[in-house]
Amino acid sequence: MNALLKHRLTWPVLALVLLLLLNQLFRADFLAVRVQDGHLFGSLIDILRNGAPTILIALGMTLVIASRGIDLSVGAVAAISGAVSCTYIYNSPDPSSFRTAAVAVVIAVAVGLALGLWNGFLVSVVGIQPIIATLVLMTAGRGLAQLVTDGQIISVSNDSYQAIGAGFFLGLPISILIAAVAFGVAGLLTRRTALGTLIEAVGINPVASRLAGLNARNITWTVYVFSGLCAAVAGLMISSNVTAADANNAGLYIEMDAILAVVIGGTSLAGGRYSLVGTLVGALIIQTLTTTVYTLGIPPEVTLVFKALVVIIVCLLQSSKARALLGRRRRPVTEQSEVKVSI
Amino acid sequence: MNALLKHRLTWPVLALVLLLLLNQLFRADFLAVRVQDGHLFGSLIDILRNGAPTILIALGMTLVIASRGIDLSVGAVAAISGAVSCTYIYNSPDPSSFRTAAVAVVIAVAVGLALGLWNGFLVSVVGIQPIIATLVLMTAGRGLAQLVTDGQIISVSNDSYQAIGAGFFLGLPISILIAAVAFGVAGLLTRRTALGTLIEAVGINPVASRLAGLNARNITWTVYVFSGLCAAVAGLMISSNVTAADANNAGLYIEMDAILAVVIGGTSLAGGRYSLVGTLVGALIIQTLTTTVYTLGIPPEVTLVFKALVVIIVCLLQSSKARALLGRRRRPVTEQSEVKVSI
Amino acid sequence: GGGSDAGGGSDDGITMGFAQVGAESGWRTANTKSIQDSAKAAGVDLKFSDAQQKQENQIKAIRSYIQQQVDVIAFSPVVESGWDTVLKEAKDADIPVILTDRSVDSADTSLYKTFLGSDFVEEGKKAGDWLVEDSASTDGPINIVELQGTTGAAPAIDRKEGFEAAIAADPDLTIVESQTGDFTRSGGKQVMEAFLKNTPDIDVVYAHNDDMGLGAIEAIEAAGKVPGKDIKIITVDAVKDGMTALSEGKINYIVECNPLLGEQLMDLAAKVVAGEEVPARVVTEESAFTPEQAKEVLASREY
Amino acid sequence: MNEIVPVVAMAGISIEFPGVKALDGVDLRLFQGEVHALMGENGAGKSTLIKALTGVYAIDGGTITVMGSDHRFTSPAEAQAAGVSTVYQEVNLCPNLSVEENILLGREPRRRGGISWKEVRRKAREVLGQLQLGHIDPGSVLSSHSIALQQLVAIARAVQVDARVLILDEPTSSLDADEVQQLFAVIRTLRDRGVAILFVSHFLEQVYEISDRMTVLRNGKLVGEYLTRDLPRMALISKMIGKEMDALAELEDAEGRRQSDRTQDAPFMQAEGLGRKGSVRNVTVAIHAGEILGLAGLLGSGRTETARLLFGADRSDQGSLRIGGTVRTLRTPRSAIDRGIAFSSENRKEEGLIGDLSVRDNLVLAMQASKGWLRRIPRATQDQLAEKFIRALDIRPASKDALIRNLSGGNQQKVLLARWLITNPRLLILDEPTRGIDIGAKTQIQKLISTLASDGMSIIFISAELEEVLRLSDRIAVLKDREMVADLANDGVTMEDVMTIIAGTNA
Ligand SMILES: Nc1ncnc2c1ncn2[C@@H]1O[C@H](COP(=O)(O)OP(=O)(O)OP(=O)(O)O)[C@@H](O)[C@H]1O
Ligand SMILES: Nc1ncnc2c1ncn2[C@@H]1O[C@H](COP(=O)(O)OP(=O)(O)OP(=O)(O)O)[C@@H](O)[C@H]1O
Ligand SMILES: [Mg+2]
Ligand SMILES: [Mg+2]
Repeated sequence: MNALLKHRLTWPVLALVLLLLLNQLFRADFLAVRVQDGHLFGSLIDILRNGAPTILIALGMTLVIASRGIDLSVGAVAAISGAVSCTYIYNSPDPSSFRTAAVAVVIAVAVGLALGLWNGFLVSVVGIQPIIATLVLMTAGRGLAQLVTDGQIISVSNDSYQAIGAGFFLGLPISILIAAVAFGVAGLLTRRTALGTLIEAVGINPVASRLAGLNARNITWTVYVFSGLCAAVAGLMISSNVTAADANNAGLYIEMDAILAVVIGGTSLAGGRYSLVGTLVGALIIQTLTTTVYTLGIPPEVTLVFKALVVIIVCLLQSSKARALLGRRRRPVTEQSEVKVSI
Repeated sequence: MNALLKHRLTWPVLALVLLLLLNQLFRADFLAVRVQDGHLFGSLIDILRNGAPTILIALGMTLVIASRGIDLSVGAVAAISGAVSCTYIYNSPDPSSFRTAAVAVVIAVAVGLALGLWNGFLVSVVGIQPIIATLVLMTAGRGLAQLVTDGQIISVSNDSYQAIGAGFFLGLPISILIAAVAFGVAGLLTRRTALGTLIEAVGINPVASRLAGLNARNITWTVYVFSGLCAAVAGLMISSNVTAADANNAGLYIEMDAILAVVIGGTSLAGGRYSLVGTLVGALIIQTLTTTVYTLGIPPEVTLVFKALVVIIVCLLQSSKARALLGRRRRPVTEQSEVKVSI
Repeated sequence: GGGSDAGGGSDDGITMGFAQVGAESGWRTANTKSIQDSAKAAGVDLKFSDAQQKQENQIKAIRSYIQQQVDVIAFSPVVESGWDTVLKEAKDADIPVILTDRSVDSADTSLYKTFLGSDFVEEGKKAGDWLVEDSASTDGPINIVELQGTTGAAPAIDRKEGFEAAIAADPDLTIVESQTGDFTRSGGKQVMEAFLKNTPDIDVVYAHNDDMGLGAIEAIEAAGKVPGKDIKIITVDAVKDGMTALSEGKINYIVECNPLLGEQLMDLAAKVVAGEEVPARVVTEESAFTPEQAKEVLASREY
Repeated sequence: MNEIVPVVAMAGISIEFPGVKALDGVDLRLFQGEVHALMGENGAGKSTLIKALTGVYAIDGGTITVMGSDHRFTSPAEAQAAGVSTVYQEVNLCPNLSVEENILLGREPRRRGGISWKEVRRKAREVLGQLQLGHIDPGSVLSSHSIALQQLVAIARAVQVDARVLILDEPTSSLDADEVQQLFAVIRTLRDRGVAILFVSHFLEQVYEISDRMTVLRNGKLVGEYLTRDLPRMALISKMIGKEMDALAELEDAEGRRQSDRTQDAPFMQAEGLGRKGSVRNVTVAIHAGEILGLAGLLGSGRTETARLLFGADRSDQGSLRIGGTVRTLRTPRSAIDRGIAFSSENRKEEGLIGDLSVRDNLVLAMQASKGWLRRIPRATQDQLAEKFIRALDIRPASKDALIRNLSGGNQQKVLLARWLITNPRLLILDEPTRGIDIGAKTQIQKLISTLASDGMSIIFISAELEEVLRLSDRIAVLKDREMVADLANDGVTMEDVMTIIAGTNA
């Protein structure tokens, strides 16, 4: 029991469950999932499908944060990726073929990787502070996306493309399947290889890692590239879900959601230890929160306040837990600082 | 010369000068300042007046960042402060009297302090990570502001109130005078007393500071309260400048501008050493940048990209400087880490 | 489709799900209020939600309406495109959809019953036409500066287009500068300040909404010029503050963009639910105001 | 052993930092199968020379030859790849990672692409075993261990690879006798395997015990290279400090301090069964004014944790604490400081230094903190204090404005000591105050402590060097397994006595 209380995931999971029950309370069939024209249908499915982009981006964000960085540009990257792919499809000779969609996806992913490289370059080689380095792309990115779509909203109709964000496979939303795969891959990559440990090492003590002979630079670089990749795929989901690219609004504020997800998941922004599963739970909490607002019919004026309250409660639970733990561990000062030290 | 190159302020100042010259190049009378109905008039004055809120907020942000924190809520706080004061004036019996304006200001400032206390509480007492703690108010704050104005744009006509943001004293914009005073006070407070050093100490090594008997908690708390105060006053300027409170748009994205200003000014987001003057220069660069866009008539679509480019160039200059220094100083490990360690 | 009427659709009155864009401006708030009031008046059970400018949220809201099996769904799309999927879902659940204020660019118009709202291009055109007519008497070039709305936003694009089309009629009229003021007062003021320094002889300001116009007025006054005289000002929206300025002669012409489409909406809703035919496009009754007209209507202005 | 070609030969190495010429034409030769001691005062340039070799710092002049070929490492990674394995002076590990992860960081054993955590665990166990550290759990988080243990882990990491050159910068600074012996055992086996070992320490007896050859530095200059057996201690000392000085004699008269018994007058601080869950238990001591209480115990026995309890750095949850007769609970260091208690931590890097602040700021920090931020200590006073203590403790470089992180380990330690001396507390708790400090300075500091005590300051003295404790203290509290087992007046207590107590209690 005590061990359970101590576990970093207990509180987030609890919060998620409570949120779902709350919804169930207001709408008896909330948790119900029925099959409708061949695929699963219901609020839970919606939560998963709409949550997929956030989950994906939060995944990339987790590694970035573990390395003591942060990536504010994810929203913009998502927008660009959507813009690029849709514009390509829009202008291609046969805008509805599978091939076109495939090429569009490849291009978008490539762009995402490139942008990730750029971020990583600024941070690890040039040595600009992550929040600034990525802030640059965060602002410029929207501009770029607008240039691509030249200020218009590009809508496409291509079933294969639409499938990415709105399609189903074996009854499950394809988007969530993609996210799941990404998670699996990331999990393996970081745990089966040493990457995870190395990232943590760099995040905790860059000096030590360098003295230990690690190539901090490449590790840092890698995480930003990965984050860019995740953002690009998320961008595909978002645009394909609405079969259109909106340079201004696609993935707006998603970076904040992702960061929140990571933190709610119990990863410290000071870098170091991280938990992918935690992030997953965090992202789901945030998505469920949005849905809750609509199920409960919370008046628009107080929506933001409501959301903020929930977030703060989760954080409080966690940190009070942290404080409780202080009692048991050895070097409280450090502990405490860990909570404080960090932006 | 060499010493000059090494000085942390050289590059920012240079960048500022270049920007101004660029404008001058496009508009011969850009730097000209003439007297018009009793006060100074010209682009430079505009830059100062429109820059005042950013300067003020960046000032508060500098101390927060020096203590290893960050305050994302400043924009929301500014909006709330404006909303509160304007709503008060709007509903007061004689909405145009000096007394009303004075009371409104007092209320707004009080609110700002309260919100600062709240942030400080979350960070220093509860121990929530600053970026999250303030993110909460950042989102909820807009909601609160909307509740105050109930979604309307509250316009007021009160000369004394309007003076704050749009008025002139001895030919100079009152807003910039306020900002100047704030800077003076902050400078004195931090340098003539030990506050500055203590903030830096907490920012550099919280654990050691605590063991040395510093009351890290109170110090952290103080900086957030101060930041809240600055944001509130900035909010007054913004709303009074347009004699209206706009819950949605007042101070939107100003937190990012402020953070940029601080960093451009040469303060590390990792906390520790800070430079108020640097921040001032940084804020002016950012404001001038906006003006430049108008003077050069850069089309809105590419504005963001243009701004981002300039910012990145400034950062590059600074960090390449840092790298150049490495050559002389040869403390790669720590240096590098210093650049990297920081979110 | 929705078999049992479990959700909200009660037999006595209509249940309407309305997904609002947000509460980003006074105009929008008035729009919301009008819809809520007329719903009450018409005895419509209104389920209201606010998407905070995010299409994703709006789609969620609509989906939840579909699940609650309301009788009719109305919404002002945050953006033009990307609605096919959700609209299709609504159609499958045979719930009629009414678009208000902003349109969607979906190819398949059968996805919604009708679009009730202003025609932004038309608004821009009205503004342009007035200027052409007003400056017919004076000859010699006329310098116009334009305060655009948020870059990429539909109203901004259309009002620009309509205006430019209209002033093409008179070669003397040229837009010398055009920047975005993000639909906000401080935006309008700051941009106008810069314009005043860049171009000494500005004759006309065309602002995509009242707020930016009001900001511009302050900038003009600060520059020691008289708004409405030295520099003519044309805006779109006609919110109360704007109308006041207009009545004071600080603004010369305001094209109305009427948010009070509540009543029209409820009529249409009643019709569609009853299965009657409705025109695919219903333009909100909108006029435009000169200072004189402003003085008359000002008192009776609701927003 | 064959001396034909040195494994590493550094010649005419020069490194200059802004202001200081850290190294000036220094030579160093390492031969395989030999333990080479690098000797010098604090700030002599030992660590810098090591960092120059391992590619942390680029050198301004000179040549480095590795295995015969002219070679210059541009990064620690390269040095490692070339078989040069190093333990730097400051423990540089990742506190949040587990012990095993730290030991094998960057060279995790792989199997079929992925790494095998079983293998990681096995290797970690193996090397910990070599250092007689079988008892610590390789999976435990590093930060849960004391600084001394962390240092041993760092050593384990270094010896885990079969390197051709092993560099140990003050590895023994916070180890006590047993650990030192275990370390030496390992060093000997490696040496016999033909590894070239560079060893830095300020403990002469250790140097004489383990080293075959030594290089002496003074103020960044080379004094000379000698065979250990040809160089008597006194000669070595005078070569290091550059003047004839009878350090041992000084040690003698430090020892000759009166055995005062102050137990009759009321104690300044009195702990009754003080303890903390998961940490130390049943600490019962009384400290009188002008008394020096030594804490004796083996590594991990709980000395540091006891100190932290008495200072309020950790909160006690058992027993009671009386200060000046009245019962107090110390919630924060601050509340302890307000009652005239000071604590200089053993972990100078994480719990002492404010790296980016100047020596001056670091010196006055504690005093400033207790004055409060409003009452800033005037610059003039700050400078006086700084100059005074820079002189008193012979801190080098003698500049108030140098950033403390640029000082050498020993000099940093001196500054931190001064930080507390300035506040002139009633009870001064010193945890490993002489860690990494050279003999000259050490005798100074020991004298200083005695004088302070005679002037009526109470002192709790913790040191891994038991002799030091015995020599200085009036009374000695013995800890074992994080529990206090004895409290004896120091009338000629010998190391054997203490050891028997420690051994005895587990019967
Ligand atoms: N990064 C640096 N910047 C400036 N000066 C430095 C730097 N590193 C070392 N120094 C100076 O170089 C000199 C030698 O330092 P070093 O650490 O090598 O001494 P050391 O022999 O290791 O002393 P100790 O025995 O105390 O560890 C010192 O005067 C120190 O102040
Ligand atoms: N939470 C914990 N988990 C595991 N071990 C712990 C914990 N807290 C304390 N310890 C152990 O308790 C021991 C006592 O620590 P302390 O630093 O007080 O020992 P010490 O007597 O000072 O020895 P040293 O010479 O290493 O300083 C440490 O070795 C540490 O490993
Ligand atoms: Mg050293
Ligand atoms: Mg200890």
